[in-house]
Amino acid sequence: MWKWLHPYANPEVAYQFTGKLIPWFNGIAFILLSIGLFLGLAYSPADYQQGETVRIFYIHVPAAILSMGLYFAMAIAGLSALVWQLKLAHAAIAAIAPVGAAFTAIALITGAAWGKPMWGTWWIWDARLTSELILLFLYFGVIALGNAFEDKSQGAKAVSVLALVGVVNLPIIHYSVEWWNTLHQGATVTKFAAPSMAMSMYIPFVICFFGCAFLAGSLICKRFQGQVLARNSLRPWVKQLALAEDN
Amino acid sequence: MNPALSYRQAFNTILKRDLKIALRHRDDIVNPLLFFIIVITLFAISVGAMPNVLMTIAPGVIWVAALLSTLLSLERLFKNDYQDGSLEQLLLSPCPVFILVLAKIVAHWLVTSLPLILLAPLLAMMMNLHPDGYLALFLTLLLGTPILSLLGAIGVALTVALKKGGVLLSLLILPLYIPVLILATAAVEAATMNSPYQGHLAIIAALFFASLITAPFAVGAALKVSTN
Amino acid sequence: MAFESFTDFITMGKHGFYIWLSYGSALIILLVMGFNSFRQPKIQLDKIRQRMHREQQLKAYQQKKAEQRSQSHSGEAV
Amino acid sequence: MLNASNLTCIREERILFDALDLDFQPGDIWQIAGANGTGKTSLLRILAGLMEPENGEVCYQQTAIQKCAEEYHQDLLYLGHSPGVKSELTVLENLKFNLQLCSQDTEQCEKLLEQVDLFGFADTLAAHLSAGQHRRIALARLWLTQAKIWILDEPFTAIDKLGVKRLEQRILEHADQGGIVILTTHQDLSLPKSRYQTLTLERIFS
Repeated sequence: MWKWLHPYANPEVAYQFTGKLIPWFNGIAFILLSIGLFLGLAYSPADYQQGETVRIFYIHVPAAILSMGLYFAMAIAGLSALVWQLKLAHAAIAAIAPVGAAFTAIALITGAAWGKPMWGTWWIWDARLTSELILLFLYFGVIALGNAFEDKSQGAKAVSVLALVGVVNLPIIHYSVEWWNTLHQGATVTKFAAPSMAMSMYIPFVICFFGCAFLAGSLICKRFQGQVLARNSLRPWVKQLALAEDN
Repeated sequence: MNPALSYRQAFNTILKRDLKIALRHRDDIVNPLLFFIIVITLFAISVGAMPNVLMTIAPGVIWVAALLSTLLSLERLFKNDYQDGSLEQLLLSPCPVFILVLAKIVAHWLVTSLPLILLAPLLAMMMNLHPDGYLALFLTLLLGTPILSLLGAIGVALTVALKKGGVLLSLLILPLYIPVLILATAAVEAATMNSPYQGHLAIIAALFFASLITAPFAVGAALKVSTN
Repeated sequence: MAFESFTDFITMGKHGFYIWLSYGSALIILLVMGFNSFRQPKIQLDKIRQRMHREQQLKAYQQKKAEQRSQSHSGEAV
Repeated sequence: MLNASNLTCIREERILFDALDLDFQPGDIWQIAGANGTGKTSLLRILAGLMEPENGEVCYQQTAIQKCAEEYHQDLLYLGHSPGVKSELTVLENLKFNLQLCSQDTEQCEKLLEQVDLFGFADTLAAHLSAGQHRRIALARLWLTQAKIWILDEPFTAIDKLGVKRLEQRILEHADQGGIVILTTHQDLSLPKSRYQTLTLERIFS
């Protein structure tokens, strides 16, 4: 009855596959993060200009990059959902959105915490922080639209369209905010320039980044499993799983 | 004859039911809050991010945003009950209508305005509000938002039977909100210049008690009229 | 090691508060996210189990009523 | 117990009924018949106090219902077109709430569900149920209420044969215990002719 083109498009296979991935992702993320944070916090030198606050850099920038990257990943899932009618892609969007929003929130809070010692106020309407905030709104939009529909199948198409519309608007928002920020150059004391990358700073950053990426991967896989179950709750393999879980 | 339901029990039953329904519709709580944040971000971006400019307009912007997001979520107060018929059951219950209406308004206030008040300091920070203004903002919101809910309930009760009640609702209620808005923003501004603002608070408190006593009766009458 | 003593590590040249605030908040968010995500499959399975249980209960009730009706018919027929 | 004197009701410039005098004694069952739009629902809403008549007055124990609203509502059970069931709550929660609102005890709620064959639906959300099932949740109150006066607006719509028979049984039982039942229905009642009066509303052409 179901003629699946792609082997992983079968929900059960996808469920088992992501199940196997999770322990690996967890392990790698744990190792990378512990090394990266240890190096970043304890070993790497303080920045001549910003002093110790530069250490926030090792969590702020990975989170910011991930928040942008996850939104693009969500948009790709949206595209594949609409173009190839991949049911699993709907589950992927619903899985990625909250994790993306979490990393955007981390980027915002760490950005604000970094801004306080440098400019004396918690929140500064700097170009990057403002576009990060707008990205957070986009994520909340996708999550809210997903929850608004009672039955998941109807909501899924709407969410993938919103994800696509969002990703098209991301560069537009980014550059308009950038332009807006130069317009009010007086507002920010120093340009939010990323510190020049001494090698001793670059390695911990890269390790931290991949650590965060694998952590995000593991969270997404777990939520993906939940979504696959929710969308195939009538399937026999899901019922067996529910019964197996029972005893 | 069974014991007549004491007014307190009726009040609690309605309050519990409404809170349970509101919590089951979690996005009804979150959406007005997101609206509140986005409106303030729009103001900040459009006005340009000069700290001193933001500081002067901060009280006004926060209060207008709070007012609009309360207005946004007022619709929910009687609309669903009218559509599924439980509003009639409410009007026909042995317990006087104004107590049930008060319970619904309190439930609405707890669900929409309380989170808003807790979020306001975070946004005051984004708007670069003067540190002295935080307490005044908190107090004016704490006393002001119940007035918004009470007066708004009258407007909703009047327009509940109309199909396109939304715009008409804001047309009816916004004029009623102007005194609260003026007093509240004046209080916060007075606080930022650390001159005494207790006078403003006292008047807002007086407005609050006046509307607390008169609004439920007005809403009861309005509901009887609109379900006629 | 960039720091002489552990206390130095904590205070981080008077910016310690901001650094630990940002790492602390990141940790909290990730913990909440992790806990919620790891419970997602379990929540869905519980929901499915509850639905199956309710369906069985309903089927049993339907059969019970069907038997009652067939007995009452056979009773009348006799 | 409940009487209405020279009721007139005008809706959208149309006279629905004029100078209507009604007197309901304990034990009466009244069927309000008439084509669609002849004012049956309006009459029921006026009797329940939801609607003001053009002129005329409804009295409960010789006092106008506006004056003795609390006592009257204590003794009244009104079922309108929309069942008054919240779709966010489960069946049980809806039932409990309805009963608490009219100050009745809520212990035997589960047993009641079997009466209206909603057994097993106790903790399903009302949102997942059909309109007929919503109606049965509202009708479940008939088995538990102590209110003497029942005003039912087309109680039999979307109810299956067995349900209708059981409902008519309950109505008869209630009337025998000295209650008053005023209902509108399109199907003809299978109650014995002697037990109920019929008031037919015709279309009045001014």
